[in-house]
This record gives sequence, C-alpha cells and structure tokens, in this order.
Amino acid sequence: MNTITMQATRKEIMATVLARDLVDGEWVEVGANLPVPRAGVLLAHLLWGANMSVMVAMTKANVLNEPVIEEFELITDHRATRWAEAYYLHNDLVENMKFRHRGVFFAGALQIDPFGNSNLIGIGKDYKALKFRGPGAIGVCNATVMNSRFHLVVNSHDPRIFVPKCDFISALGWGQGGEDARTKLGLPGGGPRYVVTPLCVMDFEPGSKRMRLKSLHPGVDIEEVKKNTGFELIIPAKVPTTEPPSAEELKVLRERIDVQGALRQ
Amino acid sequence: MNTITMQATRKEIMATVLARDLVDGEWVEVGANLPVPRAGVLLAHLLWGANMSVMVAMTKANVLNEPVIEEFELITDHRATRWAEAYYLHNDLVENMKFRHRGVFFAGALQIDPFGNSNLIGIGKDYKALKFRGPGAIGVCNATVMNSRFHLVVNSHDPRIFVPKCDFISALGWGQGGEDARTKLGLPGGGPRYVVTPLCVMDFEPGSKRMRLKSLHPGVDIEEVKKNTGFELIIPAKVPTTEPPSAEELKVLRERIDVQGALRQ
Amino acid sequence: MNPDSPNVRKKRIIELDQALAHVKDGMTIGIGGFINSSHPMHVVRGLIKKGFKNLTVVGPASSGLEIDLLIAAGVAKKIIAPYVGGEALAPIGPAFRAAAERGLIEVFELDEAMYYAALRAAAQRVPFNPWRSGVGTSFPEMNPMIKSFKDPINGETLLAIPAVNIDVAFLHAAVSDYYGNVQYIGHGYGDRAIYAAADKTFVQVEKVVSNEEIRADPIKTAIPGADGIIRAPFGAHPYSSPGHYIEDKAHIKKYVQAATAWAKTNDFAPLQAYLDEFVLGPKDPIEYLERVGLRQLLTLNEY
Amino acid sequence: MNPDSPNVRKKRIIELDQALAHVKDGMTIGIGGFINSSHPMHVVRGLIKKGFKNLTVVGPASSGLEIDLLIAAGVAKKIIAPYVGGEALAPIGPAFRAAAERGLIEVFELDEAMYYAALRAAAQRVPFNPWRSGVGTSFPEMNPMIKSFKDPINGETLLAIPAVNIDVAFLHAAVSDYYGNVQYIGHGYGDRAIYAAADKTFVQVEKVVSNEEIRADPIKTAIPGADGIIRAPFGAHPYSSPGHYIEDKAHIKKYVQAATAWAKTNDFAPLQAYLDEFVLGPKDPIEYLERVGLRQLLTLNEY
Repeated sequence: MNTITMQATRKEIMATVLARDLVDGEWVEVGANLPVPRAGVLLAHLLWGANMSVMVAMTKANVLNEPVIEEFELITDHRATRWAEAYYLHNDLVENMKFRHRGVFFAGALQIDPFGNSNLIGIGKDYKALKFRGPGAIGVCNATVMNSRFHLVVNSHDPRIFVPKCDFISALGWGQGGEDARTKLGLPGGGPRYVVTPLCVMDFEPGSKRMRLKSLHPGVDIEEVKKNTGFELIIPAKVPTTEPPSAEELKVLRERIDVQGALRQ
Repeated sequence: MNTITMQATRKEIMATVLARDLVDGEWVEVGANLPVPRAGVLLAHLLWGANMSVMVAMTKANVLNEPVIEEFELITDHRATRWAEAYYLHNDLVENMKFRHRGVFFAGALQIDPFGNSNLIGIGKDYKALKFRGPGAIGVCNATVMNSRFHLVVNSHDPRIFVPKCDFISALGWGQGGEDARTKLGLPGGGPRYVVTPLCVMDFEPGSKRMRLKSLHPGVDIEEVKKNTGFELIIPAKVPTTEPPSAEELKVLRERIDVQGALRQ
Repeated sequence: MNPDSPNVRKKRIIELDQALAHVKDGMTIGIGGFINSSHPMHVVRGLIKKGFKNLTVVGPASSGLEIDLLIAAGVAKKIIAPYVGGEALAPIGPAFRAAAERGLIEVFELDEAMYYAALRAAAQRVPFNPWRSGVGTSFPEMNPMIKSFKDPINGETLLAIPAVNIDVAFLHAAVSDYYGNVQYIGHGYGDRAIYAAADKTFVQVEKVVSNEEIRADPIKTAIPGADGIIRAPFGAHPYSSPGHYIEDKAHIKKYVQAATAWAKTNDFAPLQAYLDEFVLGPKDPIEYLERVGLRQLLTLNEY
Repeated sequence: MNPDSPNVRKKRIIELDQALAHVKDGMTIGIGGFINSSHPMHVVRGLIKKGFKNLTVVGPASSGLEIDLLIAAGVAKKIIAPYVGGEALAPIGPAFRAAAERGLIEVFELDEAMYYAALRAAAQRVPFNPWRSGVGTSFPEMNPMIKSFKDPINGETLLAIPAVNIDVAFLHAAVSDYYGNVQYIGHGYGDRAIYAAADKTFVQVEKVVSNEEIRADPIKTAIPGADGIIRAPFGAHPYSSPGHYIEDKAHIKKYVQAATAWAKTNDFAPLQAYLDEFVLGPKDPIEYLERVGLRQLLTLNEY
C-alpha cells in the first residue's frame, strides 16, 4: 500500500495536533528520544513555520529545504549538526531565558494530575524510599516555566500516569487550579495547554484549570478515555474527533520527516 | 648612548619591582593603558615565569619566544590578538573566578588612604555633586577581591592621591585596618600588597595594615616621600633603596618589552 | 498552507531607520563594543540625529566615547556602565565627566562584575543576582539600587545586584547572513551578555554573507537570530572593527578635543561643530564616511 | 634567572594515573559530556579500577550511563545530576534507578537550570544563586539544600540554589596542545560550566596537536589551560566523540543489559562480568580498546 493513502496512525495524529498549535516565528526544540514532538515541530516548520527557530541536537538547524530530514536516534549524534547555523552552549540555553518567550516546549511525565502538574522524579510517598525511581527532571522544570506554553505528551494513556495527585511535582502545571495559579507564584509563561495521548487531546477548562477532554482521536470513545484516566475529567457535552492530518500533511510527514516510520510502528 | 648602559628610569624601576613579586605559574593581565604593569608582567614572564598565563587584549597570549613584543596603545587593538592561544569572553572573565586564585592584579586610583582603600569614582563629599568625576570602577572592585593579591600603581606620588580618607571606596584595601579587615567581610584574596609610585615602594605593616615605606627609589629621600603623602606613613628605622633592574633585566626590558621606550620618557 | 503566503523564510536585513523605529524616548537601550572598538556608530549617530531624549543607556562594560557622544548630544539621561573613557586618548570621557559633575546625567554606579550580574539577572528573569566583591565599599551608598543582604544559605553578607533589562540593544559585528545569524572576528567582548539581557537586538555588520558561509563554521555564531541586521561597512568608525580596520585615533582625538572644551570651559561650540559636521549634517551613514574620506578610511586597514 | 631552572614552558601531558592521583575518597568530582557523548571514559574506568569510594559525582546536566557505571561499581555515594539515562537505549539509568530505590546512593535533586545555577555559584565564589523556576514544585522538599526565600530587591519568592563546588573535574575533548589549551569539535555541551566550577580540571583528548594548530583558531579554545591533559584516542567509547566516532550502541546495550539484570532481579553477576571484562580486566585503556576490538571501533567512523 502506498504510504500516503494509508490511514494516519495515532502517533501521526498526535504529531499533527502538536504541529497545528505552532505559529510561525516560534522557538522550538526537538528533544531527545521524542519522535512525536519532533515530527510535529518539523511539520509546522516545513508547511507554515519557515521562520520558526528549530533546535536539533543543540544547534539551530536549517532544514527547511532538506528533501528528507534524516532521523537520528540519539540527541548527541553529531551527524545532525551538519544543518547547524548556530550552536547553543548547553549552559547558555538553560540560563539565557529571553528567547523563550517565543518558545514552546513538550514534556513527558511519569505522573500527571488533574491540573497538569507532573512528575519525572519517581513513584512512592516517601522521597527517601521510592518504589520507582524516575530519570530526573532534566530541563523540564525550567522549560515549562520559561517558555510561552507547553504540552504534555505521553506515549500511553494509563491510570498510572493520570493520577489524582502526583507523588512529587517536578514541573508545575496549574497547581491547585485557578487562572492565577502560576501568576501568583510570580511565574512567567502560559503553562500547560494541551495534554496529548494516543487516545485523545485534553486541555484545561478556563477558570478552574482542570483537565478537560478536547477531542477524541478517530476510533476512540469517551469510555475508553474515562477508564484509562485515574481522575475525573471534565467532559463537554460535545466532544469532536481530533482532526487527522490532511493528505498534504501526511505526505510531508512520511516523505520528508519520518521516512523511517517511527510514527507508523 | 647605548640604551643598555643607560641608568634605569623610575618607570623601569617600578616595572622591575612589580616583576619581582610575580611567581611562575601565576595569572596576570596586561590591562589597558598601563605600560608599567605591562612591562613588569612581561619581564617576569620572559625571565622566570614561562608558565605564567599572560592576558593581552583579552586573549591568553603566547609571547614567550617573541624577539620583540610589540606594544599597542589601545587594549582593543586587534593586532595584539595574533599571539592568542585562547580568547576570554569578557563576561566569562569577570564571572568565572576560580582561576583568579592564581591571579595578580594591578590597580590605579584617584585617591588612596592609609589602609590601601582606593577610589576611582570621583572627588567630592557629596556623590550627587562631585567636584571631579572619575572614570568609574571598571573591573577594579572585583579584581582586587578575587585575585590572590594586588598592587596599587600610580604615575605620580602626590598628596591629592595619598589622602587620609577616600571620598568613596571603589576597591577595598584593609578597610579600617587589621589583619582580619577583609576576612571578616567574607572576602577571599590577599588584598593589597605593594603601593608602587615614582618615588618609592610601600607595603602594609602586619597587624595594623597601615601603609609603610618599604624602599626608596635611587635618588629619593624620605622627606620627599613624606612631603608628597597626605597622611602619616609608617617609616621603619632602616629604609633600603629599591633594587634597580639588573643588566639582564634592563636589556630584556629595552630590547624585547619596551622597544618604543614608553618607560624611558 | 495558505497559497497566498508561501512558507518562505523572511530576510532580516533592515534599514537603519527601521531599527531606530523600535526606540522610544525614555527607553533603556544597550550599546555594544569595548572602549575603542566595535561600537554600533551608525546607530549611535542615528539616535542623535533622530533627537531621542531621556534614554537610559547601558553601555559596554568598558564604555568608550560612543557613550560620551550620546551624553554630549543630550540623548542619554542615565548611564549604566562601570567605566566611560577612551584609554590614553581620554582617560575619562570628557562629556561623561562634565555631565555627571553638572548633574545633567544620572550614573548607575557599578563595577564590571556587578554589571554582568545585572544583565544576567535580566536574561534569567530573576530580580537580582548576588555578588561578593563590593562588600565593604561605597557601592551600596552610591547606588541605592544595590542592596547589602544576608544570603539565605549560609548567612553571608553579599550585595544584591538588581536586574538591568534592556528594551533594545544595538551591536556591531563582522558579518551576518540574511537571517540574523551574527558572527564576530575575535570574541565580541561582552556583546553576548547585552544580547541576552535585551528584549530586541539589532546588529549592524561590516557585511552580509551567505547562509552557507555561516554554516561553514556555526560554532562562531554568537547571536543566533538578531531581530534585524543593518548593513554598515565601516560602521564602527572611528572605533575599530576587529579584522576590518583599526581605531582612527586622529578622528577620536578630534572628538576628544571638542568634548574637552565643553568639559573645561563650558564652551559647547566645538562640540556643536563636531556634531554638525559628523552627526547631524550627513544625510546618511555613507555621507558620514565620505566626510571622513575614503583616503583616511583606507589608512586603517589592518595587517 | 636561575641557570639551573631554565625558563621554559612545562608540558601538561600526563598519564591517567597522575590525573587520578588528585582524587581522594569522599571528594566531589565532575564528569563532562552529555547523555551518550563525550564522557571521559578512560578516567571513569580508571576511577573504578582504583576502587575509589564515597565520591560525590557531579554528572553532566544530562548524565549518561557513565554515571550509571560509577554507581554500579560502588564508586559514587552521592549523585548531583538532573537526569541519568541513555535516551532510547535506557530511559532511566538502570543502576541509578536500582541504587536510588535501594538507598545505596543519595541524589541531590535538581533540574538543569538549578544545576547550572549551582555550578555558576561555585565559579563565582558566592554561596548560592537565585532561580525562579521550581517555585511551587517539590524541589525544596526533595532537596532541603534548596531553600525558598524572598529576594532582597522586590520581595519575590525565589529558590536559592547552593553552590556546588567541584574538587576535580574530568572532561573529554577533541584536542589540546602541550599546554592544556583544549578545543572541541562541536560546542562541548556544558563542559565549560563544569570546568568553571572546579578547582582542578583534567581533560582527556582524542589527540594532542601543536600549539600552532591551536593558535590558528584561538576562538575555539574552550578551556584555556587545563591542569593536565591525558592522551585518550577513542577515550569516550562507547559514547560518541563529535567529529571522531559515533555512539557504539551495541556496546552500550551490552552494559544496559547487565545493569538491568541487577536492577530487575538483583543479580549482580552480569554487571560483574561486564566490569571484569571491560573495566577491571584491561591493564590499561588501550587494552580496553583491544577488547572492544579495532574492527568494531572502526565501524564507528562518522560520515
């Protein structure tokens, strides 16, 4: 079957959701080991975001006219630096925050609560005796504050991830809720906007800032989402289907961005 | 007259005093518009300090085997960067302080008090209505704290410079006196060691840390120093003559370091 | 994709006036370079010609006479710089000295380390950074914005240096591509720190080069995307531009002489004559260079 | 000048053992690189072989499995790093996970920005640096060394990140001259920040080049005078060395498999076998490379 006529996969749909949130001129980083956000960023860049600054392997990459943007499994793969216009020293990247006001970030998590607070540290009530030790917060605590907004992206929709309360909060979402949850702490940045999973897209209800179902991916019903979410989601009266990629988007995804098919596995 | 058989000038003597305090392996900067410290640093480097790090024009310069080390009037003269092994970004130079523990600094001043406190800001009792506005502290406040020690070097020995009390202190010496004047404020670095003028060398009496005459340059008598110092100096019973440069030192000064004769004017 | 707006990358090359349009009276601007080098003089002269007023000017950590000129021309109300002078050419900026003594400008007194701490705080979006050197000196007394405090970890006495945020920064560099990827010859002094503290940055460059040339050595890109690039051959004159031309000492001395007359005898006529001839008179930056003279400019080539 | 000690510049090329002699049990060491690249693996294996104990290890801001290996071998007592893992090869460092869960190591919990704030404080000789991100999170609770405080300028709530001082740092880079002028291919990740926070820094390099080669492009010198340089061709293996070789994924997976067995089933035998074969067994770093095999090493050449 021609790859273009094949129906979009869940991961391709997730990437497209992320892409459509991006606006030309924004600053985005293609992190390590995150094929879905990578594809979303590149999709927006190639189709309507020519003036986005796209960071690949800690370089500002010029890939706009690349017929195929080769995928590297590791962020440290030096071969990806062949597109570089500039390098970001890692300390500068983390300490110079001005450019982040145009930045959009993508974060994973071990746990996410109803207000979009999230945890990369570990599972367990006692920090000194964790049942499961996570990888650490990496740059997520800071990037989720300093960028204009962020999206939580997870590879499975699971009640162990979507919990009533995180054991630890390594990246603040909407705290205990409310529009001012972040501003009252003096934090810049717009906070979490979407939570994107293989089942659905969620956002946060204005006012309460509790997580709310926004759209269901094709073929997913509300019960499946409810069953796999460990807290009560706000469910609007009408929940649309997530708009799948257009033929053009799918073509660019498959022929230029994800030739190796990481999103089609 | 052959330049080498000519008697050392006052400035050559001053440079030699500074040179002799320097130890191989130390980090020194050749600042802007300071021909005497420049010559002192280079003299030590060429004769016994091959492993000193010598900063010229904000680069780590390799001049050890240069037959003649060309003098540039301005610190920004890019031609001086031809000796560079490394550049110091100005912000790194001022923010990364670890290497300074082997650093030695040379400071000028508008006013110096009996404890080696000094002023580059201006003259006048009221900061808002200065009678004479100075150039500003540049990096002197920080460099006199972070380096292992510093020397005050002035081009004239004058009661307007050597005052009982500075109108403003932009670089701390020994505060109100005493061995602990700096440590009690939490400041690292050994503070001011010598004050070198066209008439003499002064240091600070252990204990009180008041300024003390250390040696008189050839041809200078104690009265001349007293008359030109605006406060009472500690004068030991025996004041030696400053040891002038040896024939070898003078040869290196004149034939490799100061060919243009800035120290002989 | 909207066919009416094809997805192409926009060029960031702009005219001087477009860059100056981002400045408003009362703003805080930043000027790059170091003493006698790398100041964005096309911009500095443009700011004066436009008649801006009441600017807070963040000079380079070691400011040269470009800041003095802004003071002489009445553009700068407040100066944030640890030093204003021209080394042997002018140990103290004459207009800086005169204006400070006469109360015409306010000086935000600080030393180089405090200066970078202040810029870094702005870049980091924190209200201050701590610094140790300066404890025991007159800085907190001269500059009440600098506060002595006890650190929350060990209880040591430190100085809190407030953030200095820059609305618009102007820099001079060797080259850029169409897209604002700026590279220096040499290290660019403290320009990166000014860029990091600024909301917007415009860079004048000796020449515009291809994106391919930038990509041939991307590690040299110091500013990955300035907001606008101004073509400015000889644009740092009379100051040096590393790798392009050295300082025009004769011209600098001409300025120093004029400014010194104002400082010493309060006679503004020589400064006015300098401003008329070299700043207000020329219709554009190239006419300034014509008045300096090609013959003079070409004596400044480096070896 | 003493004729017995001619004034010549000393070479800073040293043997691995000379560098390791600067380490004592209980010290704080720093390790450079980034996830799967540029770790000083000759040194890491050397530290294990020497049997150091109770080291506090400041990993790279994104630590890879080199830190995991130090944990597995019982060298590290306390880990200061915002992440320990190997990306897709090991989303969480297996030994890091196991040792943390079993209480064998202490973790100094912080994120990347706090990490650099902590290193910078050491470099600046201040007891802390302030940071904003992290307010409202669990960091001050997980790491009591991080304190919430009111800033002395505006009274805003910030976190005080304590200085993390490094006794001895070990880095891997592309080249150095005899005198410790170190240059990278690429940007060297966060190595400069580790260097700036360290009292001493030893750098292992792919090769030693002439001083003239360094001086041909001095702007690339990232470390202007390391305390010692260790010759280490293929010295980052199995991690990549930019411009020299890419990651040896097969070898990394071999380690991950062994460490995962320990994490999942508490069976140390596979890890012991790995350590015996690749760390404790080889008499020197070159024998390690021989055991990996020249044929394998040469498959890692870059395009």
